[in-house]
Amino acid sequence: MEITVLAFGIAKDIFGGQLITVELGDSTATTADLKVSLEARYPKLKQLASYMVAVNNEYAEDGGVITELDEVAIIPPVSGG
Amino acid sequence: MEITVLAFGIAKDIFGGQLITVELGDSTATTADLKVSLEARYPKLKQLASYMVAVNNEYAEDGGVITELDEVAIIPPVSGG
Amino acid sequence: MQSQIEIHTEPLNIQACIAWVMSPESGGIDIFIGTVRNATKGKPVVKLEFEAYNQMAVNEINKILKQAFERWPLQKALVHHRTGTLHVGEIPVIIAVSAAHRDAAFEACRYIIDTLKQTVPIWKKEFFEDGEVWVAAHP
Amino acid sequence: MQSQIEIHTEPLNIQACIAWVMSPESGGIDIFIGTVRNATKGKPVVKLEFEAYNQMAVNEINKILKQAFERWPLQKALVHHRTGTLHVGEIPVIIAVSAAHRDAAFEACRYIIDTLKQTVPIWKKEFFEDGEVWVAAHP
Repeated sequence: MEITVLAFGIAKDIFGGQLITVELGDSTATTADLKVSLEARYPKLKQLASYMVAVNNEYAEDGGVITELDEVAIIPPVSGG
Repeated sequence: MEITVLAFGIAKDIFGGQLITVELGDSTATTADLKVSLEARYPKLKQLASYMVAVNNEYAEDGGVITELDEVAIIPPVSGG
Repeated sequence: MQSQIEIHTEPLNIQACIAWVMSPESGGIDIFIGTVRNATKGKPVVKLEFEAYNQMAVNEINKILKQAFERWPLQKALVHHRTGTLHVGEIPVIIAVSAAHRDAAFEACRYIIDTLKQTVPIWKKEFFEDGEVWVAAHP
Repeated sequence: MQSQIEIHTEPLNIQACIAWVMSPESGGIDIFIGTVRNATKGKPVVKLEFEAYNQMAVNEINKILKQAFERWPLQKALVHHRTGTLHVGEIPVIIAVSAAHRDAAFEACRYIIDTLKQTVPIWKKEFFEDGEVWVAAHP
């Protein structure tokens, strides 16, 4: 399945855009699978202090399942305020 | 000597005015002497939670000397803000 | 020490207070605004009257600000206090503190209002429907 | 829970924020105003750019306000955050909290800004004369 991933902050710079698509092998991928795939394609992601995956506007656990219908975003360390 | 005493808050109500004069026997009276004199004349003063004497816009110790030239004020418990 | 202390009989100007403490060296401003509450311990309040020993009040506030500048790295600090009759919703006091970092601004602002209520010669009389009382006068 | 959360591309309105949190049940309001500082660790700052994941940011701020209302007896709480380009002296964030008693207002206001900086998906890029950096991205 193909997942569309939103990127913000430095993740947007690393991906070279606000939106990228990631091909994940089967229909039961997790956020951990997504991270492995992204880090292989964008090694700079691993150099961040940390980053989170958000699914449908909520921070997701590493084991959380992703479907093609979910809004998936990469959340690098925040710095608002 | 005669001391003019400024009163604020509930002390003003107890004295019946913003300014009263107090006759203290000699020229080396202290704030403690003033308190004794005022409490004799206005027994309600003793019912306050506490009160302070200010001399020339500073809180005064009980042993502090007062002269006729000083600006003396009675400071009941404050409640600003 | 950049500070401003004023005691007014007219309504306080929030916007002017905030504008005064802002500075390019500051990353944050903490502001405390006191407002007249409609009740004290469940009893409806009609109005308040504030009285100040003006010159001494300014002196004592100045001491508090000096202590705050000694304890925290502040940019600017301001205290405006109102006297006279105030109704529900009106503003007796504004305290504003700017600093490079927000921790200092928060801590200093709270220190200033807490200490002001303990040491500054300003008095408040609460008017209820059935009487009036000088706050804090009796145990 | 009476709360207001807004994310704006236009300058924030301090006066409107304060007016919104005032209430006759409140004895005090604490307000935190973030301002763009002219330097970071001694290095002159030219401008900042703020970017937000808007919908999620509002959700996360709402969670923080819920926690604050659970922990403290508050009347109203407001968070306005700005995005886009901000120059020195401009205001990225306003947090305002009203409560019957000032302790609750101070503590909740500080909790809200501290937690916002940890959990809310908003990012800040600092522009110096010789380069730019996403804040907090690297160790």
